Parts: sequence; C-alpha cells; structure tokens
Amino acid sequence: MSIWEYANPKKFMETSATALPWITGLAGLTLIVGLVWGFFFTPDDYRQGSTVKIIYLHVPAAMMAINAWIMMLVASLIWLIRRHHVSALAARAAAPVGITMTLIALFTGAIWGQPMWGTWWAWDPRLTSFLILFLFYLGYMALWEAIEDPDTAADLTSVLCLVGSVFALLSRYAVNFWNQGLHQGASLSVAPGERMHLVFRMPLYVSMAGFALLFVTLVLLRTRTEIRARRIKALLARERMG
Amino acid sequence: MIALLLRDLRLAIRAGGGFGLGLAFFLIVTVLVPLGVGPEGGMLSRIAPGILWVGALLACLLSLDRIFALDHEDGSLDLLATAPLPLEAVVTMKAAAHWITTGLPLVLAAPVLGLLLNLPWPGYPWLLVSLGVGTPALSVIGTFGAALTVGLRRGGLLLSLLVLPLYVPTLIFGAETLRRGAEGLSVATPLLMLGGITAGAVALLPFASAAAIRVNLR
Amino acid sequence: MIALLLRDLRLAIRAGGGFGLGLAFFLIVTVLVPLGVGPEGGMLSRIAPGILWVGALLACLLSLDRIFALDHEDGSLDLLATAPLPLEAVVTMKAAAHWITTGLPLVLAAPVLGLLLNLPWPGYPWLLVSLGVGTPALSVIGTFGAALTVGLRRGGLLLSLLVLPLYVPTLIFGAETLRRGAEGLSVATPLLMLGGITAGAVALLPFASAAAIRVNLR
Amino acid sequence: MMPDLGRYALEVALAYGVSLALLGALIAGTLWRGARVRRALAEVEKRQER
Amino acid sequence: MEMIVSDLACARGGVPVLEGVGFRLGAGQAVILRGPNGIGKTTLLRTLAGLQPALRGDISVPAETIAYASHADGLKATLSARENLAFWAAVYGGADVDAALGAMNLSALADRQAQNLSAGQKRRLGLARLLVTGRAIWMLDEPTVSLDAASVALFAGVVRGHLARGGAALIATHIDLGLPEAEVLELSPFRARPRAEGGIGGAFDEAFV
Amino acid sequence: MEMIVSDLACARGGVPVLEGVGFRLGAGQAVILRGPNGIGKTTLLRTLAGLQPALRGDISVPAETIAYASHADGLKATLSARENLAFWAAVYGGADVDAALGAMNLSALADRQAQNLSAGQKRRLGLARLLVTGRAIWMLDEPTVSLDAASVALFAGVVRGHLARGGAALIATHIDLGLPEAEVLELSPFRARPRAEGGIGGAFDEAFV
Ligand code: HEM
Ligand SMILES: Nc1ncnc2c1ncn2[C@@H]1O[C@H](COP(=O)(O)OP(=O)(O)OP(=O)(O)O)[C@@H](O)[C@H]1O
Ligand SMILES: Nc1ncnc2c1ncn2[C@@H]1O[C@H](COP(=O)(O)OP(=O)(O)OP(=O)(O)O)[C@@H](O)[C@H]1O
Ligand SMILES: [Mg+2]
Ligand SMILES: [Mg+2]
Repeated sequence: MSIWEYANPKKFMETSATALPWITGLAGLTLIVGLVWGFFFTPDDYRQGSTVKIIYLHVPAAMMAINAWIMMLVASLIWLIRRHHVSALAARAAAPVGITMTLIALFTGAIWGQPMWGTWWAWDPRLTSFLILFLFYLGYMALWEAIEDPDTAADLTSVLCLVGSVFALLSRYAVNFWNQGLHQGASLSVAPGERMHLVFRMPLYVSMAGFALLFVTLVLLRTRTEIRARRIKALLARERMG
Repeated sequence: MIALLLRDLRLAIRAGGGFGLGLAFFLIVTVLVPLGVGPEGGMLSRIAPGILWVGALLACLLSLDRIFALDHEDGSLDLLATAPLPLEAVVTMKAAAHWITTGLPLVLAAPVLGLLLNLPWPGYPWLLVSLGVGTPALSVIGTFGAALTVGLRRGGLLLSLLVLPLYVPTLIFGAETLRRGAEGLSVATPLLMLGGITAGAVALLPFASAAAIRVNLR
Repeated sequence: MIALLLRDLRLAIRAGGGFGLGLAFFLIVTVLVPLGVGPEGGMLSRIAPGILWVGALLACLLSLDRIFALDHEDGSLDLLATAPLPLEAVVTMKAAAHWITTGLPLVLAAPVLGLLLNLPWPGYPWLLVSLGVGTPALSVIGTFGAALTVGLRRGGLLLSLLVLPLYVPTLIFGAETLRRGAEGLSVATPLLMLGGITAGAVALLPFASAAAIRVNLR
Repeated sequence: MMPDLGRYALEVALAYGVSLALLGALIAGTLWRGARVRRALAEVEKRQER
Repeated sequence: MEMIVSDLACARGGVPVLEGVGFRLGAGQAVILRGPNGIGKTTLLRTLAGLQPALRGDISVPAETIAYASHADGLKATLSARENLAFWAAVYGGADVDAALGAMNLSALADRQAQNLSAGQKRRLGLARLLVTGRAIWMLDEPTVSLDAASVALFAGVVRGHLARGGAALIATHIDLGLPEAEVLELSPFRARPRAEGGIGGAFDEAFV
Repeated sequence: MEMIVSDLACARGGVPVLEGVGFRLGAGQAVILRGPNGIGKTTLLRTLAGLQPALRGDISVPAETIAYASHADGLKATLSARENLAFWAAVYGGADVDAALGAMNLSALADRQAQNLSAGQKRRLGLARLLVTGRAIWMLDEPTVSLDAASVALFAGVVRGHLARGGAALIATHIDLGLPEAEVLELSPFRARPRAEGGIGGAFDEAFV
C-alpha cells in the first residue's frame, strides 16, 4: 500500500477520523503543559525579567508560521504534480492557521520589543520579513476566496505559492542586506555565545511540540471541512444539471 | 510575435488606450507626498529615492489589470491561445508591451520628478539606471499577477495585493541602489542583485504566467 | 434608502465583494514606504503623518471604481434611476456604503500602521480624529469621480487622475492636523478646515454626482 | 498562585492574552465552520437520496 | 391611466434614430414594438422610462408610473433570489416578495444565489421584479431572451394577469410572445430621416444650418 | 485530414456535461451540432480546440489544425477592420487579408474602426478571421448570431468554399444555416449521466464512492 492512498478523500476521511481524537488530546496536553510550565514555573531571566516567558508563545508561533508555509508549498507541489485533491485542500486549510501563527509571532514580538528595545516596532530584517510573510498569506487566502471553480483555484494558488516562496526567500535576503537589525540570532540563545539555560529550554521544547501538534490538529479538522464543502459543491452542481 | 507587440503598442497609443495614465499617476503620487509630508527640502531629498521608487511601483501596479483583462473580455485571449504562438511568447510580448508603454515613460520622466523631490545631483544617473534595470522586473512580475487574476471581475485590488509582496525585493534593491548612488556610495551590490532579479524574472516567470493563463481559460 | 445601504454592505461582505482589500492596500503602502525609504526610525516618524494620509487616500482611491461600475454593468443602475428614490439619495447611500466598507476600516486600522511608521505618541488620537473627519470627504468626492466615469470601460486609472486633484485640500489639511498633533502643536485651524471641507462636500457633491449619473445613463 | 511578573507584568499578560485570544478565535472558527459545513452536507445528501 | 405618446423623437449617441412616434396605450392593453435590429426600440423604451430626454414630443404619463426592464436584469450574483427581490420590494415600498417568486415559478429556487441560476432562471427573476414594483405600466425590452417555451407561456400568463388588473405593457421583441390580443406597433416608418429631407436634427446640427 | 473523435467526455466547472461523444469529420464535410441550451456545445468545441482538457476519450487531430471561433469576436474597438484582420494574418503566417475582407463583403468597410461597425458587421469581420488562419478544420460557436438573412447566405457560401478546398467545419447553432448537405449531430443522447447510473464522475467525485 502506498502513501498516496491517503490522498483519496474517502480514505483520508476515515483515517483522519480515527487519528483525530488522539492527536487532539495530545496537542491539548502538550500545549497546556508547555504554556503552564512556561508561564508559572520558570524563573525570571536576570536581564529580561519576566519577559522571557513570552518566548513560549513567540518562538513556537514563529516556527509554525514558517513551517505552515513550507507545508503549503509541499502540498501545492503534490497537487500540481500528482493532482491529489486532498493535498490542495490541505494547503488551503493550512493558510488560516499559518496566518494566525504569523500574527501571534508579530504581536508577541511587538509586545516584547517595547521593554527590550524600547520600541514596538523596528524595521529589523527578521521582523520585516515576517510582515512580508503575512502579506503573502493574505494574498494566498484572498486568491482562494476570489475564484469560483475549485480546481482552477487550486491550480492558481499552487502556482502563486511556488512563485511566492521564491520571492519570499529573495525578500528575506533583501531585507537582510538592507538593515542589520536588532533581533536575536538563530540559535536558541538569549545572549551571544551563551546557550539558553535548561530551565528555559525544557518548557520551550514542550511548547513547540504543543504548537506543532495544534497545527496538525487544526489542519486536519479544516481539511475535513474543506473536503465536505467540496463535496457539497459537487452535489449541488450535479443537482443543477438535473 | 512582433505583430502582437505592435498591436498592443498601437492599441495603447490610440485614444482610450491608457498610454500616459501611468505616467500621470506617477506624477501625482510624487506631488502628493510633499503635500502630505511637508515641504522641508532636507528631509524630502533624503526620502526622495524611496518615494520615487514607490511611486514608480504604484504607477506600474495600477496599469497591470489592462494587460490581459481587455483581451479576455473581448475574446481575443481565447483566440490567441489557439493561435500558433506559444503562450509563453504571448505573455512575454504582453510584458514587453507593458514595459514600453508604462515602464519606459516612467524611467524617462523620473528625472523631472526627482527635481520636485530635491533628489541630490549625484543621484540622477542612478535614478535612470536603477529604474531602467528594475522596471522590466516590475512588468514581468505584474504580468504574472495579471495572469493569475484574469477573468476575475474587477480583480484590480486583489491583483495589487498579490503583486505587491512580489515587488518587495525589486523595490529594496532598486531604492537602495538609488540611495547609495545619491549619497555617492558604491552601488555595485544592490545593482547586481537588481539585475539578477530582473534577469531571473524575465527568464522564468513567463512560464508561470502562461500556466496561469492556461488554467484560467479552461 | 436604508435598503440600498444594507444591500451594498451585504454585497461588500459576501465573498468577492472586496471588503478588506482597501485595508490590505493601505497596509501594503505603509509597508512599502519604509522598504523604499530606509529603516531609520527618526526619519520615519517625521514623515509618518504624510505617509499615513497618502496611504489612506490611495487605498480609498482604488476602491472607488466599484461604487457604480458593478451596478452599471449588471443593469441595476438603470433600474435604480427609474425607481422611486431620488438619485441624490442613491449617490449619498453609495458614498455612505463606500465609507463604511473602506473609510471606517482605514480609520480603525491606522493606529497599527502608525506603529509601523513610528508615529510619535501624541499623534495617535489625532490620527483617529483627522482620518475620522477626513475620510467621509474622500468617499463623497470619490463618488463624484466615479459618477463622472461610470460607463467608461476600464475607467479606473482615469478616475484616479480626475479624483486626485480634488483630494488635495483634504490631504493637506488632514496631514497638517496630524503632523501638528504629533508634534504637540495646536490643531484647531487645519482641523476646522478639514471639517469644513467634509461638511461642504457631503452637503453639495451628491447633487453634482446625481447630475453626472443622469448624463451618463442617457 | 499567580507568579510575580515584576515590572513587566503588563507586557507578559498582554502577550499571553493576545495570543490565547487569537488561538481561541482560530479554534472557534475552525469548529464553527466545520459544524456548519457538516450540517449543510447532511442536508444536501438527505435531499439527494429522495 | 392611459398613456398617450405623440410626435416623439429620440436620439442615441447624439444621432436622432426615431421621429414622429405616436401611439396610445390604455389600461388593460398591451402593445408590441417590432422593427429590425438597430431601429431604436431600446432607445424608445429608455426615453419613455425617463432615462433620457426626448428630442421632441409628448408623453402623457410621468416616468413614475412606469416600471422598466432592460436587456440586463440587474441581479446581484452573490445575493439569493429572495434577497434580490426583497431589495427591490423595499425600494418600491414593500410588495409581497413570495407571491412574486411564486408567480414566476421561482419558489423552489428562492434561496439559491443568483450566480447559480441558469440564464433562463435569471431572466425569470428579473421579470419577477416587475411584480413587486406595483407600477401600472410595464416597459419590457426583449423580455423572453433565453427563456424556453414553457417559461414564455408562464410569462405571457403573468402579463395577462397584469393587464386584467388594469395595468398596461409595452413590449419590444423579435419573437412571438403568445399574446395574440396585443396590438403591434411597427417602428420602421418612424426611422428618423436625415435633416435634409425634413427630419429633425440633433441638438448640435441645428446650430449649423 | 480526417478528424475522428471517440468516446469523448468533457466537463465544465468540474462537472461532467457530455460523455461518450463520437463522430468523424472528413475533409470536405460539415457537421452541425445541435442541442438545447446548456447541453454543452460550447464546452465540446472548447475541448476540441484544445482550450480545456478532455476528461476521457480521443481526438485524432492535434489542436494546431483547428481554427476556433467563439461567441465573442476578439475584435479591438480602436483598430480598423483591416488592422484587426492583418494582426491575425500575421500571427497565422500572412494570408491574404484583402481576399478575406472581400469574401465577407467587408471591402467597403476595411478602414472603419471596429467600434463603428454594427453588430452584424462585427460578426462578419470575426468570421473573416477564419479565412486568414489557413487552418483546415473550423470550429464555429453560433456563427450567425446577429447576422441578417443575406449575411447568413454569404456565410454559408464561404463555408461551402472552405469545404470545396478540402476543409472541414463543425458548427454549433440553433438556427438553420442553409447548409442542407451538412450532417447533424444531436448532442442530447450524450448528456453525462450521474455516476450512480454508470456515468463517469468528475475527477473529485470518483474518490468518494
Ligand atoms: C514583531 C516583532 C518580532 C518578530 C516578527 C519576531 C520574529 C521572530 C522569528 C521569525 C523568529 C524565528 C524563529 C525561528 O527561527 O525558529 C524569532 C525568534 C526569536 N525571537 Fe523574535 N520577533 C520579534 C520580536 C522579538 C523580540 C522583541 C524579542 C526579544 C527581545 C524576540 C526574541 C526572540 C528570540 C529569543 C527568538 C528565538 C531565537 C532563536 O531562534 O534562537 N523577538 N522571532
Ligand atoms: N453610442 C452610440 N453612438 C451612435 N449610435 C449609436 C450608439 N449606440 C447605439 N447607436 C445606434 O442607435 C441605433 C438604435 O439602437 P437601439 O439599441 O435603440 O436599437 P434596437 O432597436 O433596440 O436594436 P436591437 O433589436 O438590436 O435591440 C442603432 O442603429 C445603433 O447603431
Ligand atoms: N462555471 C460553471 N460551473 C458549473 N457549471 C457550469 C459553469 N459554466 C457553465 N456550466 C454549465 O455547463 C453546461 C454546459 O454549458 P455550455 O456553455 O457548454 O452550453 P451550450 O450548449 O453551449 O449552451 P448555449 O446553447 O446556451 O450556448 C450548462 O448546463 C451550464 O449550466
Ligand atoms: Mg435593443
Ligand atoms: Mg454556447
């Protein structure tokens, strides 16, 4: 049995129905453990004070915002190459989740920036490229909404996702070139050269797992909804044909 | 292919073809900004490179929906798709016509608007160079956006939303080239990047645009 | 009359109605300007009032062609003109619907964009006030422009050119109010002028718009 | 048992508040649309069986 | 309520197309306009409906008594059939929407979005609008375009009902509507002559002679 | 050059509308497509012309041998009749524009802008385009809309000339074209059945059963 079997909507509906309760439970559990641990049971950082607690929202959300786009890219490619409808619908389902994650990263970052950098917003490369990612999500979702025919919409949004990914990478490089920036480096470290202490890191890992599982749960739920909506459309069209 | 380019140019020049409207929009944006920002020359000349590029970009943007919409409405696009021209050639010619009717006039008019914004003297050659190198990318990327939205009724605003994020790298490198040029710094890196983006976009995007049109005609 | 307003609002909110696109455009323009101008906070905060107003104005502008064009294309405008509503009421309701779907969201979203441009703190209340007082004028003036160009194929860019000069006084006084507010100066004079423009436009322009539509339907 | 957030209490609370609100809205939206579409599908399927 | 039109001349794009048009349309009466493409049927109906001024001539009833239905239906694609009709009912002062839907055999489709109606169903919805206007004189421009035979008969029945209630109808059409009792007005004799032959000029020509 | 279509199925908006369509169209032969509104004539022609993929089935000739004329004429309002035609001639490799204008009785109008042509003249110009394509198989979607009787006859003559030169034509129409020698293909029997009754499903439905 090949993995493509799951691209069959019927098979997908069955499998996801059995898997969903487990994934949902696990997601809820890890998310609550991670956030409660992070919020209630971590000490203050000696420089950042209690604001380190924001990291348990900010970093997982930022990660998932990027991962969601990558997932959409992969799903779009699968649709374009193998034309599995579930994969197109999964890409569509992931976009609202991804844009919410982007928003969370932006908001928590902005709130964090006020005490740390003394400003809500700076045109730092990381921040700027996230804002641009937000615009990409907006455009992608708007294109899905604007097109009547589902297959046409799937094709065009997939092409947009492909081209958009290339330009998102280019933008990332461009803004880097344009401004050196204030934002933390890409390692899990708070100060340069110094790895974040385990007390902070453990809950962060749990919380990251929680966000990832939540993403999977929501995408599964939304994909199921999209498949049903699609089926309604097909049935109604047939009804109209008489 | 040349016939298509000539036809589009001729249509743009005939009454109602919209030739010059992009230029007028560019003019108006660059006039509005000093009105909104206030007249202090020192500040104007510092923001001039950015405003000129943003203005050129918006002017380009607003003329994008003409690229395919008119041909789609009157049925020419169907006929072009069944004609013995590869669709990739059609979209390339469309982008070229858009550049000649919109991008090129913008480049030529920009120095005058630079005066209005107190662009420093060393900036003028770089204004021409950066716009000259960058606007073809704007046309090609815009053609892709127009291909995605062809057939949507009044898709103009959606088109802007789709295309603007794609314009970001061009804008950054273009404005950076111009700013460095105006300040007398070396422009090599951003100009190379700008050229690279244009070359890449011109070489690859027509395939994506043609695919989008094929899907939309289906 | 209320039925017309409600219908227009409902249409705007339904899929494809374009609600939120103006907002997205506003967001994009305010993001582009720093990308073009460069990231220095101090300069950004000085040009922020002007850019915010220019952005709001452009966002308004780009949604104008929807006001009558869709109704004209599907024939509703003919039917509305023969319905027992004075055409003046129709255009007023159209302008009101445009303001509610475009102007109001712009006003509400502006503070967030103010953050992006480092607008100084004292500016925020005046951002809301100046846009709140000024955007109705933008909608009413824009409705007049849309009435003039209804029926022209792809009149969008022409519409922009007609309307932009009419927007200049609103822009100047609006941006001036905001700039003075942000610098902690007295805003009385420009705010009064802005209010006067809005009041005058709302009171008088609907007659001109109705006349323009009557001529265009002929 | 609220931890002492020190002088950054507002920021931290705001960050958690906004994020949880956004997540809540996303989850609620997902469930709501899911329920609505499920109901609509059941209706259409029932109608077509007849 | 009798409509009397006398010596009417009307223009399109500044060029006179019809002149000397005269007819009377009494309560309970229907008149069918005929004439080749481009003779000016649409122009005449728009003039009578008050959408454009006449060059010359008299119309005895004000435009407020006329309900006009043009080539286009004025439907909003994203509103349902009932919402579309309810809007017009509200504009014209609240007639019974469900009765109108029923009369045009649209009850089953009331909650479907207009964009999902077939061309003929859209047309029927456009005609249902006439019933909620409550106006006495209907001016219809090719009302049966894209209707199949059964719908044309349904439409003829609705027009008869309107006439029986004391209304009147002026219908431009190329095909047979199944309304044999209606009078036919052939427009060809009223084609505007060039000014040189004694026809009226456009507003601008006049100044030149 | 014989066109053989077998077991063709095509869809519109994701919904199969026709299935099992088969016919052959030899050189010098014309086939007329008939069927009620909405049966899928336009869809079939677009599929054959290569504008959309078929769900199933074979078409023996490549799309490059087919000249397609849709409901719309693809004329540019601000170009003259000759300029419009010259453009298409250039795209298709330079056939004789004046001959095509003459054949459709447009020589007198060659220098008039397309926007100043009447609807019937526009249509004739659209049909003249077929003559400059030099392609063997014509696919025409309601070619005689808004043509008067004389023009219909002229058009029939042009089609006969094309057939005599070894061409072929597939014409969807509701009216009589004056081509009695053409075979008629009635599309009603090919209406796609719902999947439950053995019809083919859309690409997506299939996965659901
Ligand atoms: C609106 C503002 C902000 C945005 C959009 C933003 C965005 C991001 C992004 C995209 C990441 C990368 C996650 C990854 O690579 O996996 C990240 C990581 C991080 N951010 Fe922010 N950020 C913002 C503000 C801040 C502020 C103000 C701080 C604290 C002073 C901060 C601290 C961090 C830390 C510590 C990380 C983890 C870095 C790492 O990967 O090791 N961020 N942020
Ligand atoms: N903008 C215009 N400028 C000049 N002449 C025009 C314009 N629009 C229409 N005409 C001409 O006015 C005449 C009357 O047009 P009208 O639409 O009233 O005809 P009609 O009788 O309704 O035709 P149909 O049967 O095709 O509906 C036509 O000869 C047409 O060519
Ligand atoms: N976007 C769409 N989604 C679903 N169905 C559609 C769509 N567009 C058209 N259809 C349906 O597809 C069918 C075939 O349409 P098509 O245009 O091929 O018919 P036709 O035979 O050419 O009709 P006509 O005689 O009116 O030209 C129709 O029943 C129509 O309702
Ligand atoms: Mg007419
Ligand atoms: Mg058809």
